[in-house]
Order: sequence, then C-alpha cells, then structure tokens
Amino acid sequence: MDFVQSFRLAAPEVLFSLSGLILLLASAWTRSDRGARVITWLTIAVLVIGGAMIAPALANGAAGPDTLAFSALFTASAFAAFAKLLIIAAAAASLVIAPAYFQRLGAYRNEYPVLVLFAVLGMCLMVSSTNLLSLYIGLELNSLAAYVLAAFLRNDDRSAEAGLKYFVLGSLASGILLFGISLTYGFAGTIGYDGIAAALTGKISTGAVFGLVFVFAGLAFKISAVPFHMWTPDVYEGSPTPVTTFFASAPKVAALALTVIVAIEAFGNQIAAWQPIVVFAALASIVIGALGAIGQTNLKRLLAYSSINNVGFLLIGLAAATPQGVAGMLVYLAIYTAMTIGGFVAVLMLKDADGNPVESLADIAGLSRHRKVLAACIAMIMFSLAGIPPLFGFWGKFVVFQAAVEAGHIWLAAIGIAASVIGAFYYLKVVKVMYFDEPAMKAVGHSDWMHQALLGLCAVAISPLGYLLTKPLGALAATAAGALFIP
Amino acid sequence: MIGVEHYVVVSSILFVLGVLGIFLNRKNVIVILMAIELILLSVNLNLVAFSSFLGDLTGQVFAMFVLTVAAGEAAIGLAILVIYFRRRGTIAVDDVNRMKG
Amino acid sequence: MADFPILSVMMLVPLLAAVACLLVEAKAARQIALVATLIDLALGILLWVNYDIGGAQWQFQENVPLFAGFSWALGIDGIALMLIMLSVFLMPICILASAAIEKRVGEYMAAFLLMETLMIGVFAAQDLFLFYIMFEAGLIPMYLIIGIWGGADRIYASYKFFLYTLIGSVLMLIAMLWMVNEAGTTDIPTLMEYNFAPEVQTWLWLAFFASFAVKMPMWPVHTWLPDAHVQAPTAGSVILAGVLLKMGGYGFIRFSLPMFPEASAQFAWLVFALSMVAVVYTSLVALVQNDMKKLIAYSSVAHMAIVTIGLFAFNPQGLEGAMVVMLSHGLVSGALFLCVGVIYDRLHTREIDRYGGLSINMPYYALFFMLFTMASIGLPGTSGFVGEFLSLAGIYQVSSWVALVCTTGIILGAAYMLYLYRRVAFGEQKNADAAAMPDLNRREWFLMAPIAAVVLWMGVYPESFLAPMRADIAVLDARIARAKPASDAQLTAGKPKPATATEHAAHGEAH
Amino acid sequence: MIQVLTFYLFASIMIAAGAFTILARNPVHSVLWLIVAFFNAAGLMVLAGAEFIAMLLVIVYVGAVAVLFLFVVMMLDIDFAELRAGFIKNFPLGLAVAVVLLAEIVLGMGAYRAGALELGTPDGSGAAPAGASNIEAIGALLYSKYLFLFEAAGIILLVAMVGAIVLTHRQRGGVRGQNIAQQIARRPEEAVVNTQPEVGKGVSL
Amino acid sequence: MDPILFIVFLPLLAAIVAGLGNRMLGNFAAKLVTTGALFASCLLSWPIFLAFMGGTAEAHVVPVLQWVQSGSLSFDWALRVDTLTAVMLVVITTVSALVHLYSWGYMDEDPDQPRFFAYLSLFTFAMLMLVTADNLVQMFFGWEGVGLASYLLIGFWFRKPSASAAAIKAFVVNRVGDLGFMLGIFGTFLVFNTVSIPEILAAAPGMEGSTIGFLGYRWDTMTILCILLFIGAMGKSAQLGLHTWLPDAMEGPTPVSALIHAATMVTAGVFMVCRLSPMFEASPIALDIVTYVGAATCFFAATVGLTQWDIKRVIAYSTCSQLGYMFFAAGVGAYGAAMFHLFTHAFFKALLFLGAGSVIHAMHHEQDMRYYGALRKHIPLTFWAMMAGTLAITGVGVYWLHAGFAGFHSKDAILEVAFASGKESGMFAFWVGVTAALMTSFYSWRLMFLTFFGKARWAGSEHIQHAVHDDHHGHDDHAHGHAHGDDGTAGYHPHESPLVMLVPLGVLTLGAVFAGWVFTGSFISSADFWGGSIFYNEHLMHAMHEVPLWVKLSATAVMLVGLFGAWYAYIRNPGFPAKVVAQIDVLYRFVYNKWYFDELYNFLFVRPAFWIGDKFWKLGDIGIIDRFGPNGAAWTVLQGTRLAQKVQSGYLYSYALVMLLGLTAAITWMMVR
Repeated sequence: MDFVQSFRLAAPEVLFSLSGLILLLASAWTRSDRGARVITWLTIAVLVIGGAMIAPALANGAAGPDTLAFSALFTASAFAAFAKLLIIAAAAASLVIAPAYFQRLGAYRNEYPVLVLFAVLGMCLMVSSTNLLSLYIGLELNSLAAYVLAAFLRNDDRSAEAGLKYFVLGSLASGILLFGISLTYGFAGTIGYDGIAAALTGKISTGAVFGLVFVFAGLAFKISAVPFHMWTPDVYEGSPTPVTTFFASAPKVAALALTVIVAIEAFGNQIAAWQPIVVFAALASIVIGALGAIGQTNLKRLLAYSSINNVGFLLIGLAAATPQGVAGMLVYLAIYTAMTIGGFVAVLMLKDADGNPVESLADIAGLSRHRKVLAACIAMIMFSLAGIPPLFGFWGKFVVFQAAVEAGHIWLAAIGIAASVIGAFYYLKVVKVMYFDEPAMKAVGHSDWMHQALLGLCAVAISPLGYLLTKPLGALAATAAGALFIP
Repeated sequence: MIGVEHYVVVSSILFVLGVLGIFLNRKNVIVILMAIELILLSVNLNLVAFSSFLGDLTGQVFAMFVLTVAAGEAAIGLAILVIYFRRRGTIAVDDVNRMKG
Repeated sequence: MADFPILSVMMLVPLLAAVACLLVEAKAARQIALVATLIDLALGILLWVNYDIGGAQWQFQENVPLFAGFSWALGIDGIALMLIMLSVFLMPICILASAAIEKRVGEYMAAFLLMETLMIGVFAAQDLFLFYIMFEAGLIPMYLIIGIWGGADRIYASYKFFLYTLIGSVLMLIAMLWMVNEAGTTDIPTLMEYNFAPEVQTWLWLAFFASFAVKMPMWPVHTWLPDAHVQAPTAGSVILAGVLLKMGGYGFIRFSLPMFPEASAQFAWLVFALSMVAVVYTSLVALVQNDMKKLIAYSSVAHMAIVTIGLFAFNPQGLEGAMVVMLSHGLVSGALFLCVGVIYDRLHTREIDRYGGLSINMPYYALFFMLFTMASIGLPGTSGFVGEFLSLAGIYQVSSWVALVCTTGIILGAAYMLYLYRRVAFGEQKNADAAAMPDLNRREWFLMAPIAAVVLWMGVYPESFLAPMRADIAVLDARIARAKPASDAQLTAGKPKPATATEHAAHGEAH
Repeated sequence: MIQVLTFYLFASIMIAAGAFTILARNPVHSVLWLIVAFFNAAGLMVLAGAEFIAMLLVIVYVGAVAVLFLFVVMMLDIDFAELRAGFIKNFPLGLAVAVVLLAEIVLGMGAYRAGALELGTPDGSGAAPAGASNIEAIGALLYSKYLFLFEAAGIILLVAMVGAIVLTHRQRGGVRGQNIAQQIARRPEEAVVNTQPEVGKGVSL
Repeated sequence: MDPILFIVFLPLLAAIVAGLGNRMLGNFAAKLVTTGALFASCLLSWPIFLAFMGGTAEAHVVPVLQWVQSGSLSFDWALRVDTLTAVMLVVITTVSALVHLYSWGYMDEDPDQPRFFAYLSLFTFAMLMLVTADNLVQMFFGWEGVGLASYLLIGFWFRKPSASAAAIKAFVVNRVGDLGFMLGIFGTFLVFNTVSIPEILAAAPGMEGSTIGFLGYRWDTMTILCILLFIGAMGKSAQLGLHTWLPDAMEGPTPVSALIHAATMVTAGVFMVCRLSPMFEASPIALDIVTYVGAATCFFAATVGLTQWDIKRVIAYSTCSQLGYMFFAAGVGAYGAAMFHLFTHAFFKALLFLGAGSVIHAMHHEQDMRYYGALRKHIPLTFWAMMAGTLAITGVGVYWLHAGFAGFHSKDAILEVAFASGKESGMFAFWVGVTAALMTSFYSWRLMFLTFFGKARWAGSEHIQHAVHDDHHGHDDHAHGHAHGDDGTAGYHPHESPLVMLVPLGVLTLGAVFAGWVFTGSFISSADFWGGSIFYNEHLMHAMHEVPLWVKLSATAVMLVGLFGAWYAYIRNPGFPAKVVAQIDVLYRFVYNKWYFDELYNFLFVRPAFWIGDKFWKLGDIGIIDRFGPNGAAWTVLQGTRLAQKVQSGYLYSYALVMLLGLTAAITWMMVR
C-alpha cells in the first residue's frame, strides 16, 4: 500500500478536511459579517479547487483497482467523481446564496461554510466508499453536519423543529441501516462491497436478505424515497432556505449515488431481491410526491414534495439495473440539481417590500406582472420539473424511461410516466398562480445580482439550450456508469 | 452452548424495543434519544456477536466506530433538543407539530 | 434552394420574433409578430412552389445529428407540406385577429409565435423524439394563451387542456422509446417502413392512439375541447381548431397507419365505433348549445370523426379525404371562430341569444358567416365537401353501416349550423346593442377574405391540394394494403354480362 | 453452563432494562435504566469475547453519554408532572407491527434454532493475530487498515463538537467582558467632569 | 367557346356581381345585370333545344376544370349537353328569366333587391350545373347548390321567424334525401368504379342479377343503388315522407315559389331518375318503388290540396301531387312522358304561382283565399292568366281533336302509359292518378272560384285592414273610398299588377296553352328526339296508344266532375262545404293538418333530437364523461392528496410508524415472495 498514491487519489478529500480545519481556526478569530463572507468565499474556492482536482478522474473514466486507496477503503472512480462534481457544484451554489439570507436575520456564523464543507467531505466519502464502514462514516459525517445546518436558525421555531425531526428520524434510519449492515456483515462475513457481492450470490439466506432490506431502508431515508420520506417536507420547510437548497441537492445526489453503489456493487448479484423494493419505492415516490405536493400552499414544502416525486423518477433508472439506467439516472440527477437549485434560489428571491421571505403560493399571485423575468424562470423550472419538452427536465425523464424500456421494464416506465401527469398538476398550479391570477403584489422586494446570476444560470441550463449539454453530459454519465459496472 | 442465534435474538428484541421507544412515546423527546441509543446498542451487540463467531475483528472495529459516532450523535441530538427547549419551553413529542400536511 | 435550410429558417423566424416581442412594448410587438408570420407565410409559399410534386418522397431534408442517436432531422412530404401551409396561412390571420388583446401583448405575441415554430416543427420533424418534443411543447404556449388571455372559466379549461393532452402523449412516449429500442433508429421515414411484430403493434398502436385520440379529439375524450375553445381568446381558438387538432390526424397518418398497419386494421372497428358515436353524439350536443364557440367546438369533434373514419378506410379516397377534411376544417372552423370573435369583440358575449338579425346591420359579415357555415356543412363547391365526400366514399368501401351513420352527419351538421346561423343572423334584431354593431372593418375583411378565397379554391379546384399529397398517399396506401379490411359490400356477379360490364365489376371488387 | 446462565441473566436484565427505559415516566429513571442496559450489554460482550468493546461501552456510554443525558435532563428543568403519560392513539397498530417485525426477523432467519444461522466466511483480513489480546488485535487493525476512517471519525467528533457549540453557545446580552488595558489607561481627568448645567437642560454623560 | 359555358356561367357571374356589389351597385344595376344575364342564357338555350328537336345537334361534353382525382375516383367539372339537358335548359332559363323580370315588379318595394336577384341567379346557375352534369358528383353539386339557393330564398325575409324556420326545414329535409343520394353515389362508385354518368349507364344493364352487401344484408345491386339514389330524388322532389318542406317553403317570395318550388328545382328528382333511367331499368323493384311512391305522393298531396286556404299552399300541394305523376310515369318506364309533364308543368305551374303572386300583390300580401273573392273584375289580366293555368293543370282538352291545354297532353299520356304498362304498380298508379286528377280539378277550380268569383270577403283580412288604415305605408293608392265599408271590400281597391309582372304571365300563358300541343309528339312518341339521353321503351309507347278509350277519356271525365263539384260547392251552394266538413270532421281535420306529418316528425325526430342532444350534453358529457373522466380523476387525486396530508400529521411518532410499516412490509414481501 503506497501511502503517497493513496493521498494522491484522495487529495480532494484531504484538501477538504485540512482546509476545513484551517477555516475553522480562522473563523474562531473572525466575528464580523465581512469575515463570514470571506470565509464563505474561501470555502467556495476550496470546493472549486477540489472540483478541479476531481474532474480528471471523470474525464479519464477512472475505474478498477487503480482507483483504490487506503487499504481499499476508498475509491476515486469516475462514478464517484461524477457524483462529487455534482455535490460540489450544488454545495457551492448553496453557499453562494447563504450569507445574504442569514445576515439579514443576523444569524450568519463562520461555522456555517465550514459545516457545509465537512458535509461535502462526508458525501465525498460516501460516494467513494468501498465498504459498509466507510459508507457509514461518510454518511454520519454528512448527517451530523446536516442536523446542525437544519437547526441553524436556532431562534426560529421551525428551524429548531426541523432539526429535531431530522435528527430523530435520521438517527432511526441510521439505526435501521446499521442493523442491516450488521446482518450483512454477519451473513457475508465481510463488509467490503466486492466481498459481499462474492458472498451473496445465488440463493442466499434469509438473514442476508433482511440485511439487504434494512440497508436499503436506511438508504431510502437518505434519498427520501417513500415510505421513508416523511421527514422531507417538514425539514425542507423548516430549514433555512439556503440549507434547504443544499439538502435538496447535494446530499440527495450523494445518497442516490451511494444507493446505486450499494445496489450495484455490493448487491449486484441480488438484483432480483432489491429490484421490487426499488420499483415500489420509485412508483410510490412518484405518486405520493405528486399527491402531497398538490395540497401545498408553501413553496418550499411544495418543492420538497417535488423532490420526493423526482426521486421516484430517478429510482426508475436504478430499477433498470443496467449501465444505461445508471447513466440515465446520473443525467437526470445533474438536471435535477440544476432545477432544484434554481427553484430554491427563486424562492429565496421572493421577498416582500421589507425583505422578508415570501414562501406562500398565494403571495406570488400575478408575479408575472411585476417580476417578469423571475416569474418566467420559475415557470420554466416548473415546466421542466414536470418534464414537459422542450425544457431540459424532459430529457432527464426521457433517459431514465428509455433505459427502463431498454431493460424491458416497460410497465414500470408506463406507470411512472402516466403518474407524472399527476405531478404536472401542481407544477401547473404554480404557473397558474403566477400568470393567471390577479397580482397580490406581495413579492416586490428585489434581490442581489448573485441570486439573479445563479437563477439565470440554472434557467439557461434547463431551457432548451440545455439540450446542447446532452452530448457531453450523456458521455460523462456513461463513463461514470461504466466505472461502476466493471465486473 | 450459547450460539450466535442467541445474540441475534437478543439484539433483535432490543432493536425492536428501541424502535418502539421512538414511536410509542409521546411524553418527551429525551426518551426518544435514549431509544436511539438502544437501537445502536443492539447493533453493537450484533456486530460484536458476529465478529466473535466469525473470528473476525472487523465487527468489533465497526462497533467502535458506531460507539464513536453515537457519542457525537448524542451530543448533537441533545444540542438540538436544548435549542428546541429554549424556543418552545417544552420537549413533549406531541408539541413537535408546527409543520405538517 | 437545395442547400437552403428553409424549414429551419421557417422555425427560426417566429422564434426570434417571439424573443423580440418579449422585449418591446405592445404596438411594436404586434408589428413584429405580423411581419414575422408574413415572412413565414412567404417562406411557406416558396416552399410550396419549390416542392417537387412527383419528386422524392421526402424533400427539403435537413439532418444534423445532435446526441444520443437523436437528430435535428427535418423534411417534408406532401402531407406535411399541406399542414405546414395551413399553419403558416392561419398565423398572420391569428395575429391580426388579436387586436382586442390589450393586456400583455408582447407575451401574447411571443406565445403565438412560439406556437408557430412548434407547429412547423411537428409537421416537419423526421426524428421521432424531435416530433415528440415539438408535439408536447405546444402545450405550454397554448396553456398560457388559454390561461392568461382566456375567458372567465379559463383556469379549469387550461388545466383540462393541458393534463388531458399530456396524459395521452406520455403513453405515446413510452411506445416511442420501445420502438426506437426495437428498431434501432429514431428516423421516422425508416420507422415507417419498419415491420413491427403484429402482437406488439397492438400495444404500440394503443399507446399512440391514446395521444392522437385525445388530440383529435375523439369521443369520449373530447370534453377538453369545448372548454378549451370557449375559454380561449379568438386567435387561440383559431389555432387550436385550425392546427392543433390536426396534429392528431397527422399522427395517425404519419405513425399509426404506416408503422402499425396490422394493429390499425385490428382496431379499425374501435375507431369506427368511436367515430360513429362522435358524429351522432356531438352533433346532437351541438344542436342544444347556447354558446357559439361551444357549438363550433362540438362540431369540430364531429368533423374530426370524419377524418378518423377516412384514415382507417385503408383506401386512397379515405386517406385523401381525411387530409382534405383536416385542411378544410382547419380553415373553416378557424374562420367560424373568427366570425364569433368579430361579434364577441363588439358585444363581449358568445351567447347566441344575445344576437339576432345581424344580416341587417352586418350584411358582409353575414355573407362570410354563411359561406363558412355552408363550408362547414360540406356544401359542394366549398372545401368542406371535397374532404367529406372522399372520406365517406372511402369508408363506404369498407362498411356501409359506418358510412350510413357517419353520413347522417351531413343532416345533423346542417341542422345545428343552420340553427346557429338562424339565431345569429336571421330573425328580428332583438337587442339594441347587437343591432348597433357595425359591419366588418378593414382589418376584419383581411381576416375573412383570404380564408374565404382558399375555402372556395379548395372546393372548386382541390387538385392544387391533392396533387402534392397524391404520391405520399399512394405510398401509404401500398404500405397498409396488406392489412386492408375486407369490404362488407362483397359484390357478386349475376348472370353473364357483356364484356365491358365484366371489366367494371372486376374493378368494383378490387376496390 | 455458567456461561449459559450468565448469558440469560445479562440478556434478560438488559431487555427488561431496555423496556423500562422506554416505559419509565420519569426521564431520570429512563437514563438510569439505560445505564443498566448498557452494563448488561457489556456483560454480554464480555461473554462473546470482546472485552475491549465491552469496556469501551461502559466508559463511553455510561461514563459520557449517559451522564450527558442526565445532565441535559436536569438542565432542561422539565416539569415532569406536566409531561403527559400514555401512548399514541394508534398504539395497537404500532405494537402489532413491531411484534410482527420481531417475529419475522427471528422466525425468518430461523434464529430460534441453535445452529440455524449460516454465517459467512470472513476473508481473513480482520482475523486476530495469534496470541494477541483483543485490545492489541483491534489496535493493530484500527491503526493500520482503518486508519483512514479513524481519522474521518475524528472529524465526525469535531463536527459534533462544533455543531453542538454552534447550536447552543449563546453570547449573553448584557454580559460585558473585562478590558484590562482600558481600565489601566483610565485617567481621573477623563473620569470626572465638572459641569454647570443650565436650569432644565440636564447633563449629558 | 361553347354557348353552354355562357348559359351556365353568366348567371353565376351575375349573381356574384349583384351579390357582392349589393349596396354599392344599387337596386337597378343589380336587377339589370341578373335579368340581362338570364335573358341572354335563355336566348342561347332555345337554339340548342330547337337544334336537338330538329335532330341537328349532337350530344357532347364541354370540359371546364379538373375537380377531384383520388385514386380511381375521379370527376371533373364538365358540362354535358344532350336532349334531356336541352329540355331542362329551356325550362330553367325561360322560367328563370321570366321570374327575374316578374320580380322587378313583385319585389319593387323590398330594400334588399340586389340580394334577392343575386340569389335567384345563383339558383339558376346551380340548377344549370345540375342538369348539365356529366357525373354524379357534379349533379350533387348542383343538387346541393339549388338547395342552398332555395334555403336562401325561402329565408329571404329572414326577419320572419317562420321564414327562417322554413328555410332550415327545407335544407335539412333535403339533406335527408341527400344522405341517400350520397350513399348512392358511394355505392355506385363501389360497384362501377366510376361516377361518370355515361359509363355507369353503359355498365348498368350488365349488373342485373348481381348482389351486394349493404347494412349487413344482401341486396340486388341495382335495386339498392337505385333506391338510395331515389331517396335523394324524393328529398328534392318532395315525395311522400320527405315532402314536408315544400309547403313551408311558400314562406319565400312568390317568384321564388314559381321558379324553384314549382318549375325547376323540385323537378330535379324527376330529372335525375330520367337521367339515370338505364340504371333504374336494370331494377324492376326500384321502378316499382318509384311508381308507388310517386302514386302515393300524388294522392296524398291532392287530398291535402283540397282543404288548404292559403293560395300558395294549394298550389304547392298541387305541385307535390304533379311531381307524383312524373315519378310514377318514370316508374312505369315512360321517362319521356315524365319529362314531358315536367316540361308542361313548369310552364303552367310557374304561371299559376306568378298569377297567385299577382293576386297576393294586389291583395296587399293577403294569402288566405277566405278573404278573396270577386277579384275577376279588379285584376282581369291576372284572372285570365290564372284561368289558362288552371285549364292546363286540370288537363282540359278534347281527345278527338288531339288538342288541349298543356296538362291535357302530358297528364293523359301519363295515365295512359300507366295503364298500358300492365304492371300491378302501373294499374295502382293509374287509378290513383285518375282519383288525383279528380281532386286536382276540384281544388284548382276551388281556387279559381274562391279567388275570382263570388262576393268580396276582403274585410276579414288583417292585411287589407292594415293597408286601408295605414295610408302612408306606401300602398297608398289602394284605399280610396271608406264609404264602401259593408260590401266586403272594406273600402279596398285591388290594382292590376305592373307590366313587368304581366309580361311573364303572358309568356307563360302561351306556354300553358300551347306547350303540350306543340311538343307532345317529340316528347312522348319520338325515340329520335331523346337521342339516347333517356331510356326509351318502344314497346310501352306502342302499348300506350292501344289502351281502351275509357282510359283515354277518364282524365277528361274526372276533370269535368271536379269542375262541377267545385262549381256546386263554391258558387252554387257556398254553404255546402261547411256541411260536408261537419259530416266528416275527423277525416277533414286529418287531411287539413296534412295528415299530421309535421306533428309526427316533430314528435319522432325534432323534439327527440333536442332532447337527446340535451341529455348527451348534460348527462353524457357533463354527467358521465367529465364526471368520471377528468373531474373524477381530479377528485380521486384530491382525495389522495387529502389522505397523504393526513398521514403527514407532523408527529414524529407517526413518521416513525410509517417507516416501520414500510420496513415491515418490505420484510414481509421478502419472506412470502
């Protein structure tokens, strides 16, 4: 085991942890808002540098034993790289919008970017995991940071409640996951993915099956798939909006990538065992996500249900259990990240005259009359989330369904896509409120250029222009998925 | 002789007790945190038992990590509980109900 | 001409104009929209003039591979040419008809121009998924048009329109995915010649049917149409009836029939049954309407049923007839909606009983209205007749029952349209405000006269419209010939006959 | 035989303590029951030959976590009388589901029968070196193979610490720190000012 | 350029000019253009007819424009000229030209004259297209075109609700017939693979005995085709069952009734049967049906004609009845006789209508004969014209001299040929025809006596009262002496119509008097004259001359009986009709109410259509399709939403419970799978 080689492979993670520590120290001596901003931007810079360091792995299509580091506890494969890049992008975006939000409330603290950075580190560990232990450590690193972030507005009722709910249910999920891990360990005799895959072939003992079920249940919580989704609306609503933006994007990417890794690498020989679970979770998520969203009057909550709904579609790619399926899922993930960040940034930009956030659907009535561009962007995001062409969101759904059909799951695709019509209902509702209703003139406050730029970027990405990305995106996703399916 | 089955049964019972503790309780949140500790304990018991019967120390190492993380988790959990209590003056589970629907 | 990407340019012009409309104020937006649509009309005429009748099946082809086996493939045959012409012809009229729109003009014009791009895209697409994207994307501008500029109950109507059509088309998407997976290509011309196994055709056909039947719309999935029409602004109704409904028929003729001939034959009975019900049912419903637009909307359903039976008659008369009905209905129902719009702009009600005796104060209006009414009920010499006649002639060769029931449409159609006309244009002037309405102004003449001219042209000399399609229909007819259903006529010879008669009888049996 | 007896003793007490933990009306009692459960679990672990983990359990949990719980329970100063007793309204359903789950785990795996579980075969990478004690073997493994994760666990604890502080640390309003330099630099002429206020004007301090 | 092009398209041109020019052009110009065009057409038509009569003309086709070509179905705009067409050409153009001229006077006070003349010319164009059709589709074009013109003209006074209702009724009832016609065309195309009339006629005999499926049954091919086509003819020619529109069509201006609903359009059905005579000859059953329907109509309409009070309605039912004659003539195979009656009928019926119009004009738009009487003195020229028409329709003539008014020649020929055919249907038709001739005579003379003889009964008329008391209305010079209030005239003085109205009356009077005598030879007994344009049954024509004398005299005899009856009932003993009516009250009311056809149709079709439409809409579309379709789906979704929101209760324990349920379910699934 060449330690230098290991450090080279894990350089971004090492960078994140070291800079996390340094920034933590630095933050101890800076107390002003200005200092917090500086630290935020430094964190973003670190993330960007880390991203730059990760990118080559994806471009090279790194895969196989060469990517293993630290006694094979860590892998820097192309798949991990793809997920990490998305995570970093999402985290950076959520950091960009954070200071303005918190500082208005006087609640910004230097630790915020550091916690995000550690959460990113945890997620990097998750998607780079090669065994159940690194999975657990990464997951918990991320989760612990996340619990704190959810409750970050500690003087806010909803934020505290969000933190509490997230924590209790998250811990329960961890417990379930751990119980599954323990069973898997017992019945496979090892915690390494390749070892588990080798041990669990053919007909396996019931204990191992239970282990598998518990593990998937634990992961389902992290990706907020039905029926382990119950925390999502409450936490998304209660958390500070930049945190929600973060939750809806980066950890979701990480958890989904992790689920794929576990499903394909560890339980790749037991597809028949987990496929029904994934199929059920997918369809249930689509339906429940859509149904739940219809009744919402709070935009953040609506977007939370929308994320549940989208997870369902993402899981269809996994259910296909083919490289195409995983690649499709990655493409969808990338698009989903853009859509969801755009959505929450738009929510952040909705402010009343005093700068207080506007989150209620009723308050954005007639938005298109006085905030034309913002309303148009939201409308685009909504249509895109609904998967209506020519917006880019359609492409994401398209590729996962294509993969499902190619894998022979035509009924899954048919039911899923038919259920997407239910989803269209509430996306349309948002558009309707903004465009058809008489102006409520609530959301009149203006937002800074940073938000506008970010929203603009997301809007361009999901506009029909996004289709220009399909080729490179598809190629990268295929590379990443290919790295996962190396026998 | 005591086989691994015994341990698995015991830890399963403890696991279910922990789960029950989470959702059968409406008195206060602290008990829920304790129930979580019970779940983690059951996991540790499982890991140790398997480790022992497999003749493989990985399980025990794993258990150590679980212990570590559990400690951190308890700290965070209690911290959240504290700020929650500061805001609301109660930790009754029934009152953690501002957001729903 | 050969290298000029005229189809792309036709799509690009309105798109750019749409963007421009968003950026300028109302008056300029109107002008931009009008100019852009007129440019497209000019390009369309250029397209038609340069279309080589009897030449290659697919002309003006463009193909730029984009990604994932998916390409910017455009190209038209005669069928698509005609429908594109219909679209570009109606668009300037729609823009002109929107003088009454006063709120958010720029956005309105942009939505219409976007519609135009997408409509041309639908008819010109040669890539399956490109078609789907265009087909589906049209929902968005139409949703906005109905929802923002619509009538009182516009929200319900816009939702119904959007979700109804969406649920139909998503099923089609699945089928498309399967087909591409099976055939290994997204190229429509190739797929039109690909033979899918008959048993899978069934499912594929049903999936496509779900989409096209809603779009057509066929009974019983027609209920979105009256609502959408009633609530949409005039120009929205025109484009909805004029072009959007045609996408369903185009889908049948471009996809369902050539790609799944066996399944089409297998389900012809279903189409016939629904069409027969539609003709009688919706005609009777139209009879009792009090809302002018609703009445015309219901009549559209009945007319579209004639299209479907023509398409599934599996013979050239039926197919060409269906196409001509589509073109004609596009013009005529569009014109009828304009007629409604003209008086709606003056009195702001669509309730039939508020009018009456308009022949007195609006004679030229009454004249145009009469012409379009007559075209709608298929008076020979107008466009309505040619298509209806050919369609019914086509279907008679398959089933006399279907022909009989569907031909009752000419009676019922006459009944409800003339009843409408009577209540609007005849009788005494009951309401002072209706009696005070001025006759057509110059702008309205520009709306009506071109359509009237084309309606008569198509009625008297339909060859102009049939000729470009003939070869393509023949190809299609040959393609589906193997699945052709047996005629219920089964002519059997009597006693021996003179030679000439035998020859005719042989022909009779062959058709 | 003693082993068996001990196992059952520890196991039954542990389960009972676990049950009381979640059933006790007073959270302080719950914590105490939790401690009992931990002690017995440690006993079970010793029986399984994992004495280091057992000790760790006692030290970390009983010594730190449980005390932390107790501390918080006390600190929050909850009026225990006000805490409502009783269970959620769909208690029977929950209980039934839990029982079903337990039955399925136990019966499904066949864990009620001795020797029914076919454990996997370890790859040997985690096998204890011959002759090494439990603590030695774990230490060797932890600081070599799992060093990377060991460091990561450190970061977890750091995050937990930072998080707890971020959440609970309050800068109390009105509490002023001592500024020694300022105190020393204070001169009498700055401290005392003579003024001659006009009638009705007051003075500014 | 072939003159036929001018004949056909001049009226169209005139219609367009007058119609679009409308108010810009002014009344006079519009009248001049249209009337001029028609006279030109008429002048061009007569030479063609005479050429055919003289045997110097050849049947030929003038192609105009390609129309439709679809697969093997192909038809063009083309004008066919043969004897049959030529006959129709002169009838149409002559009557139309005269009606145009007549309308100068009749419509003089109407504000919408350009429109009226445009419609008239448009009608003429369509009728000409019909008769010159070379293929069935063009015939259908003309068919529908005249339907449109008829609709427009019936509804010309569109402010009157009754007029617009009648217009719709005419169009829709005609469409019922057109349904048959269209199906007939489709069937013909299916069988012969062409819609060209000459080709079909050439092939038709070969089809005898073949069978075809229709509506699930096997039928004799030619029978079913002919029946379908005949349904079209029934609609246009107002045969029993589809006749209800014709009396109502009298809502239109009287010149319209004369042109369309007497002389030309309604005879299109007869023309069609004659044009397609070889087809009908191929199916004895179809011919029998034509005969029976014709005879039934003949009888039915005559009975109703006996009881009506509206002068135009009497003539309308008379028309209906006469059309029955034509049809049964065709049905027994005497197409020449049918065409001849069509020809003569055109003149005398147009004359009667225009005469009636003149009466109405004089009586200030009063149409009820109960308020007429004693008009002979006031409008003598009209009286004599009407008298000529009546003599013609009742078939006055002297057998031994072979001389009589127009109707004498044609009607007698029909009755004889019906008898001579020897078929059961023919005999039925003969006896019905004789009965109807009796009734024809009665109601025609009844009309004459009520209108022109007896005492003036004008006082009861609202129209007259209106005219008298409303001097400034424009009909000023009618009312002079209020002193004559109690002689039944209410002080009203009818005036003879202006010259433009009298000239057409005069010309038509000539036709009514001489048309039969002049043309009988050509039409009835000359195969050469027809030149193969209709089926000519040599054998039947011979047989016709062999019928017993009583048959030949029967028509004249019943005419005299009818004349006597009318004279007795309305001149000699004016109280007599009321007594008879009182005796046969039920029968009278049955007949007076036109056998309750309107009520029956209203009950069977019209009201159910509205009722069903309403049910389909409110119950079907709204109540079922929308309720269980989109709205039902939306409701289900909203219920689901409500449930999802209920589960999302906000309580930690319920969240945990859901998770546990999910976990347990997954475990259970794994165990049982």
